[in-house]
Amino acid sequence: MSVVETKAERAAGWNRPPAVEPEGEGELLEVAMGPHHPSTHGVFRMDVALDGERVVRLKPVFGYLHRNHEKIAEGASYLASMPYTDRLDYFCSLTNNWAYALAVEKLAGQEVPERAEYIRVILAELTRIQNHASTIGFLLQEMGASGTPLMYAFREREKILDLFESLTGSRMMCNYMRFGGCRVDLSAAWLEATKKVVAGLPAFVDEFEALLTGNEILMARCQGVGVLKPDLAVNASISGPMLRASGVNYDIRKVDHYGIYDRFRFRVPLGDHGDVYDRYMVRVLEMRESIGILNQALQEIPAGPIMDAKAKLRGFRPKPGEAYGRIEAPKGELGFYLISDGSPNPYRYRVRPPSLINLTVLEDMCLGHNVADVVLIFGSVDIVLGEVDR
Amino acid sequence: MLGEGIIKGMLETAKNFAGSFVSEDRLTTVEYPEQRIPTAENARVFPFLVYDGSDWEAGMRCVACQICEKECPPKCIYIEKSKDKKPDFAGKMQIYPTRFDIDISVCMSCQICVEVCPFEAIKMDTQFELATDDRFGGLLLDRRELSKSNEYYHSIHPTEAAEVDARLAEEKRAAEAKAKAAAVAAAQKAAADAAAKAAAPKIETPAPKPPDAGGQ
Amino acid sequence: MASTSAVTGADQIFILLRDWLVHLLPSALRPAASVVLGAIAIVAVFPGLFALTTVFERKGLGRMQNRLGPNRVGPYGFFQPIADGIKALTKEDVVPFRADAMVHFLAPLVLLVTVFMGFAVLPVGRNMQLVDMDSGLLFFFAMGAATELSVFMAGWSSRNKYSMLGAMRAVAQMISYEVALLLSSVTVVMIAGSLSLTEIVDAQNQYTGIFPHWYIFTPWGLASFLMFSIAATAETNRSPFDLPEGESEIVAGYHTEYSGFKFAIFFVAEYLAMFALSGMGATLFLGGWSAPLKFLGFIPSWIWFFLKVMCAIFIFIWMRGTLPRLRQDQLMNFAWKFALPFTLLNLLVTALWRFMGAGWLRWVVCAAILAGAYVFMGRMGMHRKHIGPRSYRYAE
Amino acid sequence: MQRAEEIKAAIEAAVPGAGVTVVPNPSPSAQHALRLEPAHAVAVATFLRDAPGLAFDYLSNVTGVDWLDKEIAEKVKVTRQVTKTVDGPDGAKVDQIVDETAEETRKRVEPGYLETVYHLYSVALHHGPLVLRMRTVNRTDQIQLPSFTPVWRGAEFQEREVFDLYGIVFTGHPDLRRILMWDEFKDHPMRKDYVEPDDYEYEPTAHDAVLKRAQEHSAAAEGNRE
Repeated sequence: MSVVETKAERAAGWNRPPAVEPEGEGELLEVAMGPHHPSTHGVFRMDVALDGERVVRLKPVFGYLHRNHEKIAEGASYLASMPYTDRLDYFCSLTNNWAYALAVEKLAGQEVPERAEYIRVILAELTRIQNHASTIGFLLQEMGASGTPLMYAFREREKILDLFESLTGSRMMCNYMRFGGCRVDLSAAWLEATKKVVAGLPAFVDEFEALLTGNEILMARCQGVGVLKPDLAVNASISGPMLRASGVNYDIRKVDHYGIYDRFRFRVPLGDHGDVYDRYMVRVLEMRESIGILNQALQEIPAGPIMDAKAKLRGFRPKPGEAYGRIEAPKGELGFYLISDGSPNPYRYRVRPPSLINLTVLEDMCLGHNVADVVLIFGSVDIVLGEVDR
Repeated sequence: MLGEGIIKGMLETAKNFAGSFVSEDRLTTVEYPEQRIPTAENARVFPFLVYDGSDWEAGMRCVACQICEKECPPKCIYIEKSKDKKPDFAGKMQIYPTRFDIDISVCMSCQICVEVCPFEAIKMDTQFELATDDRFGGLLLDRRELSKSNEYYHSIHPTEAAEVDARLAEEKRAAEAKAKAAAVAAAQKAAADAAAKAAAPKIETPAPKPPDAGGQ
Repeated sequence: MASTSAVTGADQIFILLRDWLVHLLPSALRPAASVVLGAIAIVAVFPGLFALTTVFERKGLGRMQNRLGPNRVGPYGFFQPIADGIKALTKEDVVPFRADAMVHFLAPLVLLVTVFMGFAVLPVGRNMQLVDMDSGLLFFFAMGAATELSVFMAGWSSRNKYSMLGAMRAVAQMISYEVALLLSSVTVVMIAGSLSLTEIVDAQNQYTGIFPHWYIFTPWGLASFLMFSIAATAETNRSPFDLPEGESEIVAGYHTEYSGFKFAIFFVAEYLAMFALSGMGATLFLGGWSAPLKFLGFIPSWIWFFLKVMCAIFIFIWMRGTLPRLRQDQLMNFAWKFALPFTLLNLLVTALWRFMGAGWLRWVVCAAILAGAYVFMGRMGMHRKHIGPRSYRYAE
Repeated sequence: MQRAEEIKAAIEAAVPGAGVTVVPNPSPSAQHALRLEPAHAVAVATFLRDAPGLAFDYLSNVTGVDWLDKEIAEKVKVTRQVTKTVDGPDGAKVDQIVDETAEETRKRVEPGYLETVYHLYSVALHHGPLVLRMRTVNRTDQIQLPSFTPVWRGAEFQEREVFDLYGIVFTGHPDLRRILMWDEFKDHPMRKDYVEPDDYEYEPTAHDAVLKRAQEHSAAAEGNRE
């Protein structure tokens, strides 16, 4: 399918959200949804103008959690930024680690041993599963399902976090990957435990689907809500499951061939409508594909070193230059852009946060919908404020 | 038919409701103060300083090199170097910290200090029940509070501690061998210098205390 | 009927107790005292049931979510409501700046009073009814409709946008579902031929063999019961119709700006309304206080009533644990485009049932009409909105 | 480098006078950049997005970089003509002009500038990244750059962020407001010469820079009290 805009759309300039006119007379009700609101995933605000309950204007307001991560990183060594990346998207610290390590490896030209690549894939896919499960749980929470799907998601997530803890030492702030490999090797016992957890995951996804997928209320709430057209999605740099739910076949694991994803057989699920239901289903189907990747990786993982022999822990100074490394994080394209001036600290350190950029089209998706749909659409974007505000 | 999916979902929750009475998998709650999950061996909470032997001050491995202070991402470590020196585990005279503070309200448990420490002196604890009502003083740990014995280290991270001990023993052996070689060389030089004497006197290096003299 | 007299003692224990107490007073005061005692019983029993229900709800919901629920206060956490009550009492009572303080204060009281009024006509056991009105059903629904006033008072007086939105939603929803609620009850009136709840129960308190003549065991009764349950869920703002207080959208709806004991009153009133409507559902369709099987008649009637109410409450909790919330327009669509036509059709079917005479034919005809209509209207509704299961494609 | 050169040629063929230069990247990543002239940048960007063989329809990353005024000390070989007295062929002293080469250390100040960096990918053709850069004239007043938001919607928030943190003003941006800092905030915190305000909070292990700040803060607080 074509992802290029039509001539008429191009002539109209750029993709601004269409104006929605209030239907009746009288004043609009302006509501500040957030920063203290139960479903803004932390401290986030949407300035919403309502005509009745219909949204005619919506402006996202960011920055409540801003701590200038990039500036902190410019004053710290390359290694010292690694634990800070955990705190960007605190649901997926391992993929954040990977993205940062990848960017630094590109910058310094380091090679990653095969075993370390396998460990990274295993951890990244486990991260993806737990992130998608919790995202769906939160989405349903916002739909008012009183936390039941969220609790089921957290039940499985606990098992995965236990694995993370026994390997990396921390459940969420893993700080595990290093430039040129991984910090500690995994044991045979860990591998066995992981196989056991992974073997239980398909049943969990089945349970989730039995609970949710066919539910008429869920379908009624999600289908046709928050539609994102593929050309706007591409133009607005949307990434991750949200982009694929709009039907754009773009998975960085397939496109960039980073790590060793070429070795695994997996498919990229695509949605045709680009609405909340597609975003939900794409995540469910991605969990199933991730389980497939995990099964392959856990079978095939070779023995060997886990760190590049040339990698240095102390006194790491990459040559001057710059690099942009990106991975398919669970929330979308997570990129790190680094400029080195030859000193131990990066001259410029930039995070390309998928959560923030995926919110670009929030207003487009919400206009004309209800307040109830706004929280739903917002939940389907899947953001973490630690990453949005950095 | 309308309602089919709803009934399917209701059956799923009913399954979990009933399952919670019979199955462990469907009742995952741990009642924390009474029940505890064993901490993972790799678990990390806040750093502590390892000392050898029984005297925390004499056995402290830290040589106040301040690498951890520099590398610490949130800069929660504060070290003051000593003016004098004390012997380390291998008997070498080293500087030691007169002040070693970690503000665990700032510490983010990242383990970077452990990784960069060349002396195996700082390790991660698994103790997490550190709540206190003193916001500043209670969360600022000084070197006395931070010092934990090597046996304690063995008890919380047995595999890692064994590796560390082996490494230190190796280092110590190397240091001793080096010292011996140096002594032998010095003796030979002395012998050569003396020239008259036929045999060099055998010099024994005093054996310093082993690092893991825990059994005592 | 030989054994009944032996059981009557247990069955009528409260009535006998009341009569004994009343006879201690001079005869001029007796009618009033009798009513007061009954009212005291209602005011004591149902809030007690509320306390019990909150624990059961939280524990049941917890079990559905693979966790234990409250278990710290008292044995198995059963003193939790006491702790909650003390907490609510000791909390600061915040009234928003520039709120209409008077209305803000009155709203929870009005709500509580109107909700309690409904219990006056509810037969909780054999002869156990505070007032046996000829038009008890009408009175009950009139009182139910009055709750909308207090909800709007709460939302309006708070001067909060979320409260306002919640109140608007609540009023729209309650008025819409009142129609379905009433129309589905009318079928019972058509068959029983009376608005008196006592007579409705008596009509159902008969047995063929051991099986009772409950209205739920007829096609029209089942359909009415379904519609009644859905409308009752919507009336009491319970999940999946809890939009007026949809916490993820409008924070807490009309009681956003209530704290402390005023909030607790809203909470109590919500549960009391739930009991009242469950009790009404039981009375109309499940034979009220009558035993489900004939030989179980020795168990006191009020136990049956409360068991039926608690079963309904369990279903409320179960739905809350499973279902996501509907959207405002979908809720309205459901009320006016599905529930209303269906209940109207059900009225016709009930009339048909009434005039077809006994026999298997009326069973088949009525069941076929209702089932067909249900499937057809469900399909149409889903189809018109393009809602349905989807298939997904994959890229390699 | 090859790819960057090709794209440069394509741009110059399509947008006359585009003034694209290739900025080589010495790191192993070899992600070479194209530096655009702000005057033609939007035309070039539109071309890059729409050209069938390029189709860079996905703007992945927008960021700013602050380059301070640089004092460059470089050794230069300087050739001067000096007059030397040499022995003439006839024994007489002759003044002769000869070229003499000497090494000299020269200092020059390279004016600083703000730079934006764009990383482009193609979703349609699955290639990338293409790195684009633009520079402002200086760091103080001429800090306008054209906005790419009309070309790629994905630049909207990221350009706002660059505006917020670096102070680059994007002309043509439809909604250029601060995004992460609050509206009343004055400075641009990602600039290299940004000075943190005196908002020290008590920290028991204060040392180094924090300690200095703590002392300054307490001194200032003392001063205020008096």
